[in-house]
Amino acid sequence: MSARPETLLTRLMPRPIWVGLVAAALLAVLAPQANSYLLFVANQLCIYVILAVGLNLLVGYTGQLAFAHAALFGIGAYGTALLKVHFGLPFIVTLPAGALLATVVGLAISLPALRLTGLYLTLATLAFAQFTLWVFLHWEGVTFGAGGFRVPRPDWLLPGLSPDVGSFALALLLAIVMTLAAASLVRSNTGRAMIAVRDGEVAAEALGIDLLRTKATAFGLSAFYAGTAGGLQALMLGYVAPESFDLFHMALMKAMIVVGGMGSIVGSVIGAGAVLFLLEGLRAFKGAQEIAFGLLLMGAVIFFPRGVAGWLQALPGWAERYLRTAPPPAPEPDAVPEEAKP
Amino acid sequence: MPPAPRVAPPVNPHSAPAETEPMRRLSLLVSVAAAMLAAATLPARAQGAPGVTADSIRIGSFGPLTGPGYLYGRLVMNGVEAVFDRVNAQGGIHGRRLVLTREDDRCEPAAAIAATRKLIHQDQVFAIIGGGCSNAALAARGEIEQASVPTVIFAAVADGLTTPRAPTIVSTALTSGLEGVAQVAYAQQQGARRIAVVSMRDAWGRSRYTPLMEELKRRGITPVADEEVSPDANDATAQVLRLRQANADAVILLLYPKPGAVFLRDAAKFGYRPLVIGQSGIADPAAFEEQVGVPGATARFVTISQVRFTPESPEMAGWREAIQAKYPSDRLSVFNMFGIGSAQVLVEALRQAGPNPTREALMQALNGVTNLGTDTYGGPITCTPTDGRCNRTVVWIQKEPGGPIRIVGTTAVE
Amino acid sequence: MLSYLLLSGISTGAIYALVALGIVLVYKATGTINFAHGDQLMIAGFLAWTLHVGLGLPYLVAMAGAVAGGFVLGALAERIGFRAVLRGNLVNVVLATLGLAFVLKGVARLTWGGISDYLAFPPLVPPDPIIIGDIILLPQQLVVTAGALAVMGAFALFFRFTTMGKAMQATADNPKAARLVGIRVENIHMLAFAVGSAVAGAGAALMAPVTLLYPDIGFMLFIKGFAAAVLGGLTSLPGALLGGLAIGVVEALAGGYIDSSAIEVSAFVAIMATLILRPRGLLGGPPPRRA
Amino acid sequence: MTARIAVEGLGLSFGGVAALSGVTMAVPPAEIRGIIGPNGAGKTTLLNAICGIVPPTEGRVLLDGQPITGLKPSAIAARGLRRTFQTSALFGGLTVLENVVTGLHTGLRAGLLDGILGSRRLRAEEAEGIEKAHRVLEFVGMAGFADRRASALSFGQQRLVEIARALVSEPSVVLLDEPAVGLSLNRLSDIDRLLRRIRDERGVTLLLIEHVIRLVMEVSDSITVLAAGTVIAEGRPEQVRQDPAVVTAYLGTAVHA
Repeated sequence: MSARPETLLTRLMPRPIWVGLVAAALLAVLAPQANSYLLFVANQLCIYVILAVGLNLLVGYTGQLAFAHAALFGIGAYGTALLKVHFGLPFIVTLPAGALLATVVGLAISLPALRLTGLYLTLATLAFAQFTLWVFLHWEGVTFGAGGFRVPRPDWLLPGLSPDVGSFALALLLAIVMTLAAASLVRSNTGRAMIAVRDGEVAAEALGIDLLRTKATAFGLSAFYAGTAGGLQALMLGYVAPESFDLFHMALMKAMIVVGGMGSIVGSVIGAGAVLFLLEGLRAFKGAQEIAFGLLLMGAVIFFPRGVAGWLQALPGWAERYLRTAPPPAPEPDAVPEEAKP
Repeated sequence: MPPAPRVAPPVNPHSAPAETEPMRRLSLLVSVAAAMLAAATLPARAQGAPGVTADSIRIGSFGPLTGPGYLYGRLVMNGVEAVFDRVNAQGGIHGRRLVLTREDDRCEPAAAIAATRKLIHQDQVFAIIGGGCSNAALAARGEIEQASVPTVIFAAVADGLTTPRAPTIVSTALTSGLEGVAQVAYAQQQGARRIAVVSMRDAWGRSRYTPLMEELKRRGITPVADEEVSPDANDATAQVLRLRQANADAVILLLYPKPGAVFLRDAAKFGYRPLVIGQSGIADPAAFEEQVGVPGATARFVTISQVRFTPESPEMAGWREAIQAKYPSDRLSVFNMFGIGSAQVLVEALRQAGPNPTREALMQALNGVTNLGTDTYGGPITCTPTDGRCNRTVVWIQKEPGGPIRIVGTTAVE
Repeated sequence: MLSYLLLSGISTGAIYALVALGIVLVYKATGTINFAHGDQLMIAGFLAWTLHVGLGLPYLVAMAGAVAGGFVLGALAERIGFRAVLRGNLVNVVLATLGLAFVLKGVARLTWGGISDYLAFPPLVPPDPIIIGDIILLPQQLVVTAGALAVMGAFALFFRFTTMGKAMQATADNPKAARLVGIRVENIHMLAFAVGSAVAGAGAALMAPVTLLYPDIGFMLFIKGFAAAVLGGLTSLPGALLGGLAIGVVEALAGGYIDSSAIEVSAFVAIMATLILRPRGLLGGPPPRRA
Repeated sequence: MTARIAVEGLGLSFGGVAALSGVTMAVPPAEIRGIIGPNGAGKTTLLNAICGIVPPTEGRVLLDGQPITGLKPSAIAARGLRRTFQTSALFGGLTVLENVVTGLHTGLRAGLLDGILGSRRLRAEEAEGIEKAHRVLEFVGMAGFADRRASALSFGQQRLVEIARALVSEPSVVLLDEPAVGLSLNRLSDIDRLLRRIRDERGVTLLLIEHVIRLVMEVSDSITVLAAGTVIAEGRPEQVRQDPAVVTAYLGTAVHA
């Protein structure tokens, strides 16, 4: 893909960041005025965006086919809600604490994960996810077991802000900040290291990229995103139960990044929206959601292996580049063959 | 745990539509998103009660249509739909057709909240009949209370749905606490001295286990064994061995049919035959006998039915045909029968709410349902303003190996 | 007590092994894991039920139907679904199969889900327990164990002695080289998915009397089967058998000696521990040379 | 003169089978050392052992007199040793420029937080990296390809980018595993010239594995011959060419084939 010349169209075409911010601003203004169902969906969207962006960092950018994201989402939700319920701490404390707890667990699972590749990693993280669910169900003194538990939702400082609007505002803010942070990160040396690990572990290592550190960073970051999303979910629902963190949700999150585009931040955002739209749109579809969801997943992988982001790449200004190059110096008349085939 | 106090939302369901802004310079994507949101915020026709038009009444239903719990959602709703069809065929309620809007909650709290909000605020239903899974329905309870929508719970059994009393929620399902009381009473009545509990630790199992343990404690009984079997288990040897060692003479079984069948099969394998007391999750002893598959293994198995017939009973012929006609690949099941019973209660209340129904009138009618007979439930249905547990009749059923299903007794729990 | 537990562990393990064998077979030929394997098994099981219970055909006919149905289902899945992604990265393949798993579950729920909660399947053999001294066995469990052994034996012979088997092995080892020596890689892949799914069909007909049939049986069996396959090293048929039995026995022992609530989790803890100690499973080779 | 890179008694066995044994060699700074030997002689294994991808089971490797054996590959790379691979190992998801900038990884100080915030330090480093990458791309003759996706290049072009990526961090030693694969024979003089320029203009010590014997003979300052995991000869190209042991082990069968 060669650099395109700057045209009028290129300059007028809104960049992803502007489209995203305008959409977010519209959401911020319209959602609280809409009915409480749409507000809820908008809130869920923000949470899904955080989840999808975080998962894409690990799966799309670093190439680690882990299946523990739903469990980490749950750890964030449980951590946030339980600190609130057991110790009465305010959300301003428990939300970051829940996210950190998820991060620590994420880092912990990255250590054995370093030795595991491909499907072995998949199984190990799958086992971890099932183990986590088991703990949610059985550690009843702490987690209240299968029945779940209610979390009092905070009154927000600003007057007139209901818990619904307040948690939506916070989720939206965090979704914006965390998406921008991820978009910035993948363009940095850390992001390149992650991509290098995905595209060739051995070569990456030979260039001085520390595999353990890079993978641990990806696991930890991804877990932090999942944990934050979990805390927001608890805040939004006012209710935490194990059903929300099972393998169906893992599949849901995978579907978001596949539909949106692996290794694409814009794709993560769009994928989260698309999957939520599908779930809500087909809610009343007499039991065919599963089929539609499965077909979407298969179809996306088969027909659009690069997801929606694959199409967007073609829009001027939307190609996801990690480095914006300075205009290259005039090429020398070829010193060495440009084309040579054996 | 009591529900958290809530701050009333500033959102007015009849608020004006978002002002249409000039969108000339916004990109296509943004305008599409805005249009969607704006369209969605249009208020419903603000005439009369929500969901009621000149010729129809919209009733909402939430429950699992997909996922492992679909039995408690889709199949129950099919029963509801069958009743609605019959009512509509007979001219509807005061000339209005009943329309059922289904929303899937996949047995998940978050999805259930979204589903009820959608029903209430988006679909603008008049009343709700639904609730398949305990945790999902518990999560939805807050939304229903907040919006004061008359609601009949048709399958979820958690006590927390009706206790403490939510003003607009009644349940025609036999709540788990009632079944627990009945199970313990039955065991004692049969002279059991050493009672053991075998349960699943999922939300369904938990919603039964907790009140059961409380009831045992209240009666001063300590179970001699307390074992778990997972919903997908294919083996229960360890549990059976432990129960045998504890010499339990009665086992209260809080399991779905599959793990229940595995348990009884493995018990039979060791020739261990205590009195086994099931609950309404295993409501068809004939099917259960086949599922166990070992002759004689169910000889001392007795279970609770919420309904007084089996799907094969001659009394059910009409509904059997109705279900088969509407859903050709289905057979009438007890889950359909739950839906039939609860829909009949709702229909009666709607009738009593009069030709110009309001939610208040419907709620009053529901709370005033007294000794209402249905085609399926074990006993008459009675709701009161203080107690939303309208179905209190436990029907004990048993099937002698090779013989017919017998109703061995009914217990009306106070 | 120990003998009872071991025996029950082995008979549950045989179920897992039967699932694992199909997973390993597909892996050996395609290098991927079919997340829809359990759901293909479930569909084939319902098919067998329809033939045997619904239409009253003899058991063996139903079993043949399940095998044939599984074969067709696997072949179609490969041709329509997976072929396009098999050359791509692993993540996409896994997700395509996961998508199929949801489709099959949904279809089963709509087709058979309204009949009853759990469909019973009449056993092939008389249901009375066999008691030999201290040993108590349910005959159908013996049938499942024998079935697992037979399937494994058949595949061992298949891979060792038939051209097709060798071609499959070669394809998995090095698809490019296989193509160069004239092996039609696509056909091999299709065959592998078809045969893997047919094995699932046979397994379904064998185990249905023990496990009962319901739309969600597939994923549980798949997870255990996947675990068994990985524990066994993913490419080894005896490894799959051993892995399945190991998981079954671990579960039974955890249930007997720790607590019945530990059964479900013991398998997962065992998997995590095993993979930490032996990243390539019990019978898997040494870690791949990374250059 | 101390050796830039020295290998002492290096041995490596896989499950009891010795792939390398007692390999000893010392390469002075700014020398091109050719490593040849028949297939299976252990050439690539030797490179893997030196750069730490497969840790040797015996012996040690010294870089500027410092032992590096047992360090992680990334730590060894950080000390100024780079390698290229037999089959192209570019990161397919990145552009050519990005690939080359990735070669600078060890020298960068920007951390996670810099990345998230897009800090000034990060931007400064990146700008400098882009500059360096352009220069080195120009050096290998790939300046016009900076914005191409790496996976879209021909095989020969990929090898050149890989060399650029190895050079960009100004390493003292580069291990080249068959850099001429994919290049047609009549272009060999170009790669020959490039290797000499790497040595002369950048002062890099090169260890070169190459099947094209003509290239090795022409470009190498000295040659080490491996057979069955051991060194059977070492010396200047013309000495090695005439060494009877080499001729029987290798040259006699392959060079004129």
